[in-house]
Amino acid sequence: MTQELVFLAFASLIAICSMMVILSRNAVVSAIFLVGDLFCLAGLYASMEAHFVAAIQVLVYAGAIVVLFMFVIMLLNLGPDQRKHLEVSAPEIGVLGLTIVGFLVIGGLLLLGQPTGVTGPLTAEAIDNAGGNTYTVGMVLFTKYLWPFELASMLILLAIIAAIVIAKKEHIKDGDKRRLAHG
Amino acid sequence: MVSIDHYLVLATFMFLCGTLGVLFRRNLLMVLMSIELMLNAVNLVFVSGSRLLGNLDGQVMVFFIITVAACEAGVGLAMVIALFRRYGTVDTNFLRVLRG
Amino acid sequence: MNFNIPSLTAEFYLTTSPVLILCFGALVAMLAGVSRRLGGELVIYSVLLLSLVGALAAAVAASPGVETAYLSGSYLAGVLSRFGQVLILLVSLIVTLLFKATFLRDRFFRGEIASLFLMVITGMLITVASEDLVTLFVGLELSSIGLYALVGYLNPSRRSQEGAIKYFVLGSFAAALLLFGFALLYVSTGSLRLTEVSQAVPKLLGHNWVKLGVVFSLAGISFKLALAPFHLWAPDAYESAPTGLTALMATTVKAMVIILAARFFAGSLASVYEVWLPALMFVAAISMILGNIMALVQSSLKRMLAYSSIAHSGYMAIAICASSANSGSLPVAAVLYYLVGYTIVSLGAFSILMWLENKDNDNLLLDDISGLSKTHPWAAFGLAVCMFSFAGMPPTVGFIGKFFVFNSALINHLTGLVLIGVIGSSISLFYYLRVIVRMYMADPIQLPTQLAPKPSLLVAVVIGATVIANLALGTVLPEAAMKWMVETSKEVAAAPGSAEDSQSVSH
Amino acid sequence: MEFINSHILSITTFVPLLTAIAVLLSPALSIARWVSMGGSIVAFLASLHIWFYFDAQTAGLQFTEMHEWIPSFGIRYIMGVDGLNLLLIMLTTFLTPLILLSVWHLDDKKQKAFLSLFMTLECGMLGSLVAFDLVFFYVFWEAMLIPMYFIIGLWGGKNRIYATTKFIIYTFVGSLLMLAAMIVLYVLHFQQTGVYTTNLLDLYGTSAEYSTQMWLFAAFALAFAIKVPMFPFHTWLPDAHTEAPTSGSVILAGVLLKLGTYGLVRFAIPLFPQATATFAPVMVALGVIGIIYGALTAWMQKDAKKMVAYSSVSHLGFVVIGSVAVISGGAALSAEALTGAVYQQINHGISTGALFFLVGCIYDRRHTRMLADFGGIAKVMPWFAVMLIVATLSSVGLPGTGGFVGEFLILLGTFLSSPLAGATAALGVLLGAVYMLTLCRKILFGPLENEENKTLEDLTPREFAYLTPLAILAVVMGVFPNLFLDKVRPSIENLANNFRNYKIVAEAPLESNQLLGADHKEMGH
Amino acid sequence: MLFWLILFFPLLGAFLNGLVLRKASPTVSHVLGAAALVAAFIYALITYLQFMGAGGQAQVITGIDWIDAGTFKAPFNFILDRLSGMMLLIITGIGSLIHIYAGGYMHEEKATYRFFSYLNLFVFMMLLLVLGDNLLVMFIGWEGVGLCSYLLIGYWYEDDKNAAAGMKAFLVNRIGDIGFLLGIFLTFKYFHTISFSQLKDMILTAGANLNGEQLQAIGWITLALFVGACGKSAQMPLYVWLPDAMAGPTPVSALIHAATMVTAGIYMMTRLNFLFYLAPDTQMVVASVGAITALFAATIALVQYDIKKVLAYSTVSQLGYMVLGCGVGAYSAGVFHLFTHACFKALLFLGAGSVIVAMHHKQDMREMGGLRKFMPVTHFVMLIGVLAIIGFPGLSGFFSKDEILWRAWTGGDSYHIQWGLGALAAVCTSFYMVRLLMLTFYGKNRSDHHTQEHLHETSVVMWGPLVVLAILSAGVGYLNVPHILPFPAHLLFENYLEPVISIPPLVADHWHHLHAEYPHSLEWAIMGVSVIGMAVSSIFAISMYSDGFGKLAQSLGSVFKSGHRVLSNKYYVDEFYDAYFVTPLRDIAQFLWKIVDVVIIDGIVNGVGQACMLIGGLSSFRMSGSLHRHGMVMIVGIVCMLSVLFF
Repeated sequence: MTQELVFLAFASLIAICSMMVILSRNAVVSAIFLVGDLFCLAGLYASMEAHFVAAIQVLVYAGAIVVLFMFVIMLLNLGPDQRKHLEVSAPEIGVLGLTIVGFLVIGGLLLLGQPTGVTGPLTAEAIDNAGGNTYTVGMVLFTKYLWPFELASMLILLAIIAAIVIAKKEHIKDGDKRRLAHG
Repeated sequence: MVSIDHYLVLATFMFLCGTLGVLFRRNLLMVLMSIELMLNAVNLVFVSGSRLLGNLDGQVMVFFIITVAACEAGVGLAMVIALFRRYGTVDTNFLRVLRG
Repeated sequence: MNFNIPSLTAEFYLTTSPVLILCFGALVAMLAGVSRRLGGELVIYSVLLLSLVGALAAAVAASPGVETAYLSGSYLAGVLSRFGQVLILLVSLIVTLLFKATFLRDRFFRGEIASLFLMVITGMLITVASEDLVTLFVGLELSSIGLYALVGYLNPSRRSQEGAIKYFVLGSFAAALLLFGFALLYVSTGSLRLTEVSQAVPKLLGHNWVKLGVVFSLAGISFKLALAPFHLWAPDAYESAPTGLTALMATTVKAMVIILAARFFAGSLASVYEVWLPALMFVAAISMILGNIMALVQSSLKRMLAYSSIAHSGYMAIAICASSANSGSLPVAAVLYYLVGYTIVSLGAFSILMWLENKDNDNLLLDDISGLSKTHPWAAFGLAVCMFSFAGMPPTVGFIGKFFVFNSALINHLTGLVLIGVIGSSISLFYYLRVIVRMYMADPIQLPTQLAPKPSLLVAVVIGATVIANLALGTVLPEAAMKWMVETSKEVAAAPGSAEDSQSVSH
Repeated sequence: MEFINSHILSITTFVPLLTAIAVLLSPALSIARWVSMGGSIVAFLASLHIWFYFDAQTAGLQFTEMHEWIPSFGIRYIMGVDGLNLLLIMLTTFLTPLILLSVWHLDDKKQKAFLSLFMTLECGMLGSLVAFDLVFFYVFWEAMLIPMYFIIGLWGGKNRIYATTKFIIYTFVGSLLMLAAMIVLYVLHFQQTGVYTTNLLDLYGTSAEYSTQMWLFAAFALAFAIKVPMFPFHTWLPDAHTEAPTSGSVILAGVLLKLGTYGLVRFAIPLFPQATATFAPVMVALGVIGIIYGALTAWMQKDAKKMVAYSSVSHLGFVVIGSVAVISGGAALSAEALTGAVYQQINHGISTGALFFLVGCIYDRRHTRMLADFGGIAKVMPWFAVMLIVATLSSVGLPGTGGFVGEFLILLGTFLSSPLAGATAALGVLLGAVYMLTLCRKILFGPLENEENKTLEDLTPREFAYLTPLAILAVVMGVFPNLFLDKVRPSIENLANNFRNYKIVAEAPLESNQLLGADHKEMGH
Repeated sequence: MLFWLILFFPLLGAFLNGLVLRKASPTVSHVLGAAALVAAFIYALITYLQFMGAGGQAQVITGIDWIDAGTFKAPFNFILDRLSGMMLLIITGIGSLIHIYAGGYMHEEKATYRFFSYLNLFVFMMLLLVLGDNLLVMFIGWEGVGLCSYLLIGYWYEDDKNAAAGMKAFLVNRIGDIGFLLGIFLTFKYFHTISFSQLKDMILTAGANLNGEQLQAIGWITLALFVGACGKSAQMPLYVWLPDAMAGPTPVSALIHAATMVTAGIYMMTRLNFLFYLAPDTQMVVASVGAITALFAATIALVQYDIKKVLAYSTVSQLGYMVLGCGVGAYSAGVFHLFTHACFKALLFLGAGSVIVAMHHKQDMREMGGLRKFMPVTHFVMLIGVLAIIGFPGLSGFFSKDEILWRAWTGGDSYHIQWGLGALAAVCTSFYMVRLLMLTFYGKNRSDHHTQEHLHETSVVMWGPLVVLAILSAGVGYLNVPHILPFPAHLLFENYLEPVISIPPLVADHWHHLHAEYPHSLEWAIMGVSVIGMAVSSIFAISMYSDGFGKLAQSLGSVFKSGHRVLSNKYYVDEFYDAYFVTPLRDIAQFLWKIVDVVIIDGIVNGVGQACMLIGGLSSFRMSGSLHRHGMVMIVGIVCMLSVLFF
């Protein structure tokens, strides 16, 4: 029962926050709702006994990524969106409807599917016995997923270099004038 | 008992929100945040799946997804800054040169 | 609870050496780039060449003849991986060489760019040699994120910046879709390893999670392969990127994803083709139609080639479709042949464009090549060969490739797709011919910017080699090449042997 | 000798290609001319060798040559000659030197490229005539389009780009469908025998379900119908002809179109006999419509070349109906009509080739082809008049010229097959005379009023040199048709009587047959 | 072998004149051309005499194979029998005379190599036509003579009218030729041979064994062949080319359009008489067409002013008689008329040609008159010719025409109408021929001063042949004198042709019944009617035109104004054809080209291309540009994939 209540609380918060993220006019507000979203998710993870993931969710996601967002928002000093209405054309409204209906159908289809009954050895008890979630995740990460883990370091390095390359102040030429005229 | 279905539906809803954000928000920062939302929906599926299935691959995957999300956010925000430097705005409507 | 702690043997380092060499090269390039003295063009150039050649040699030499999975499928060494890695490395090497001859040389041969470039290649090598969705995803992102940056900021301009942002946003969006698919597959099968997925899936036939997972995965893969309707990034990215990178994207990314798709659909999910076949047929058909039709109205050559590459992805997807149950390795061999042909022809076409471009005009329009046969007869000739090959006219490799693809499709009764392919090819001939018409049958237009006068020796050699390879694969070599492809593709169907069993120790 | 006999077809086919390369490499145009002429004459001599050593007693395939090409797919390099392609090979090698002669005087910068393309084209045509492997054939069939495309596109008239694009795309569409049908046939053959092969001789035995056959036949027939071109698919032809240079028109009308009818006879009919019997009325109807339609539209043309172009539509309608004249309730083809069709292909090549040459002669002098610009030319160009009248008469099928023999046999056979079709097609004989005589009259006769025409020079020796052989041949073929028919008779009778289960055997056993069979199955199956 | 030389000489002449000696003077051309014919005539004569000496049995001369395809065989075989032998003599004989004459007629031309080349070629083709042993060799000649006719009519091609006339002749003939071709096809389909001799054997020996299908086929065969004959022999409704063909030089008119080529139809029907006998319906058609043509053309000739046009319509009319003869089964009578007509019509044409030369190529009779004084020889031979054609008793036309009319009357009750038409035509014939004679040679000269000064008799080259022809015209009639007339030898010609005319056993009874004896009085009566009609109309004509266009002529003309107008416009047949056949055809052709070809077919072809471009433009416009649009397209794609997969 507790679990249901926890889920209900977090799920409704997540739903509200998610909606607010995309609906709020101000990017700062969106970012704050995103943080809320991430915290609630972390709560859900914790309720599923995925402690390690819950922790890095808070540390990395909320603590680093969203902060980065906030930082950029502040840096750019963006005000709220000036548009009164969403500027959408008729086909775009069609797509909007189609997307919503599509995902309703997807949700329905997912509900129709039942768990396949595949179970692995790492049930909650097994994990507890083995030394807890973080320990086991670590073991999996450094045995089975050693290779991608090492590569992830390359990925981060790449991202750093890429960010430097991109954000480096450089004279940007106008490019192809003829092409601009075409556009 | 909270079943996997609940998590899936919640994830789908988040994913939908993220999708709509990508499709309809003209602010590039909002678009990036929406993508984060989508990735989080995926994470939710993975974690709930991991619990359901009794293996930890899903949680490991979440770890990698968070890494990638961080990288993407870094690169994306760098692009936002570059864009802003050039146009003084982060509105995607200005990205209209390439077409046809 | 037992965990297999992998013992990283010499054999492992040897087999993964292409990746390691490239990583090392990337680090060296990055560090060299920091220093003013060491960061010269020549040093970076040598680092690039050395690491690429080294990786190439390693890839050729180190791969075992039998497909072996290391680290529970994270690294898959075998003939198909070697094929993909060699192809990617060769193309990268050629692109590097070509960059040396273009006006972008001083930009390209800088430490940070070179290390990005090498890491992109690394990502591709990882992806083609992996059957583990986690590694695969990391590899994909490694190559994608690097490309986002390179496309936009190797030679920054308003155009390339816009292209990069679009490419980045859509790429991330597609990555999310792909991940959603992976997640659903994981939820239904309980594994992130393709061989295990393929073992689990036949029991789950008709399960909605699997189907949805496949649909979303397919969407992500289609995006990378630029299959319509997930293709719209391609024209923007191709057009805005420096041409050398366009060549890289058009060929290596395609090669990477085709091999991935072959593993995914023709390998793991072949037995449950009902799940993905209709959807893949749909995207293949749409790609062939839309790609060709939209290419008709393009005025920029690179943009036209982008749409054409969409259509070509469609043709390759036909062969993937054909690899449904019991069709064996022939369709995969056909798609690999097509891929090689397409790679050669694209390289040829893009290298000619690279020759002709210069600082003031890095996006050639049809008008620019008007009367090219009079000013640059050899460029015109080479481009004409490429165009006929793209269109699938004999005696070029384009024809043989198309023949093999149609052949494998018709063996599997995909008549409708072949008909659409035929219609698409017919349409495509028109825009390919338009290039030839402009080059040969129109007079030069007086332009504000001049085309580069003469190719450097390197470019000429590359173009000559592609033309010769093109014609040779269209006339005398198909048999030999096809035999090789068949050998290569045999692995797709078979489950790989595991290297862990013998090498792991118990915890 | 042994070597020559066993490689004569390769020699004939590839000497032009080598010549094309040599032409490109030759340092000066004057040398290039001689090289190309030499190459084309060597090809002609080689084909004469075939002609003289051809065994007219057998319907089998002669001078066969076979090498493996893509054995994993059962695709081979197979060449051979029988009665159905012998004459066309001769026509091709015979016309080429004449055409080269007709462009001897041209000396613009691109001329070397022209000669090279032209020799490549000859290689393509010969290759598709002698190939006996579907894919091998297809390679030549398509590759041939490229040089023709450039010939029209680079040396054509004002609207050349439209014309040449239309030409190539039209043909390409049909060809691709044919390619698909070829592969389906190949798969069917595999399912029946377990052997992957595109060897035509093996595929003749493949039986397909009726409905499949219909589709396959339709695809093949469409490709060939476009090439021929048959009635509703003909509109590329007038454009291509009008825009093409004289030499291009001659080879287009002379040989290229024949490949369509040749393809019908060689591939579509014997491969899909049941479908042939079913489709025959449709083909005949379209052929007859083409005959009359082509004639009527030709009559209305104001441009001499366009008129000749439309006349091709009409004339090839005859060849088509001759090829599919089924008799005895679909059990056999009319041997008479088939003979006529094979013969008429050659006649049309000769007479229409001559007509295009002649139109070219006056175009060279006046730079116009509008009928209204001429009149009374016979007075200043009497020899031109003689040649034009001979060509016209051959074209309208006057007895004593080759055209008559062909048309008569076709009409006879068609009449035996379907009196109504025969009688209607016979109207084409009348309408043919209507427009051809109109052409003659408007160019040759009437008052010589235009000042520019009064100073026209009669045929030059060079023009004589390439027109006379055609004129002589037109008459010889009319008076001594048996010279030619004797060679082709066994093949034609074999096809006509046995098209329901057609077989040709290779006179010399095809080598490397051991590769047929089991080891291809491993191709992933 | 002599036989081959007959064919060879004209061909050689044509070749030398046409291709080798193009720079030669007119004299050389003339001598060469005429010599070739004379040589051919000599060899023909020798061959003929040998042939008759050997008993006159038909023989087949085997030549090389020609066409050999499937079961179809058409060798170059030739048949020499009494019919072809006779034709051989007529063609080479009269041909020689005309060739000789032509030298005089064409002496003003600078280069006549073309003329004599065509003329020789014509003779060669005509010989092929009559000698061929199968329908196809005959067809070579059949079309070959048409070609020469085309070339010769358009000989003076610089006048567009002449070229047009030549073309018209060729095309109208081709309509007939299609009929001929269909006849060949049918013959081969039902009898598997097209050889005359084999066909004849088959029909005659098969006797009553011919099955119904074959008999029915014979009906169609003969009808189809008759269409061919209509074209070549200028019968209704295909006669229209012949009057126009007078645009050619007059010797051509004499040789081709009077003596030889136009009789090919009659020759062919006679050659195949055994088939026509088996097709009574066709015979009825043949006879009717012949009779109607005879009268129809004769009425037109009544009011023509062009001397050659009168003769042209007269030729059509006379050909009608011959066809009538064939139609009533009197093939020998038809052929006999062919023979006599060849003589006198050649004579008349050549005479007219002399007049035309003398008149400086003016052909309008209204400008002639009184030429008797200037051209006595010409006048005399023309007189004989006219008398012969109008059937003046004792001259050749009398015998031949009378025989046809008599056989028409006795051909059965149903043929009385045809007889009536023929008799009426005879009346007309005498009127217009006498009118021609009167207007040309009698009365005052109406030409202008300049012409009058130069009027003189022609050279001996021209009048020599005329005299020979005049003698023939007067004399040959006696070869076939009817029984009722007192003469030592009756019906020589009919007996001569007896072996050729072979009534198949199946219908023999019917024909023997018809040939049962008729009372002599009837025959006298028939003959009397003709002679009286001839006399009356001649006298009427003499009185009308004794001095040019007298009052009588003018008042008649004004009384029957509309009739006159119709006649002088030739019943508006040309206009009718133009309005109802040529123009609609032209409109259809224009429609096919301008609408069907350019708009519809090409429109579809180009439309597909343009539609692709349009779709491409639209979709690239709608889809691309905005980042969000790209994403939307992707989502739509996913939805589509889902629906493909799930629904």
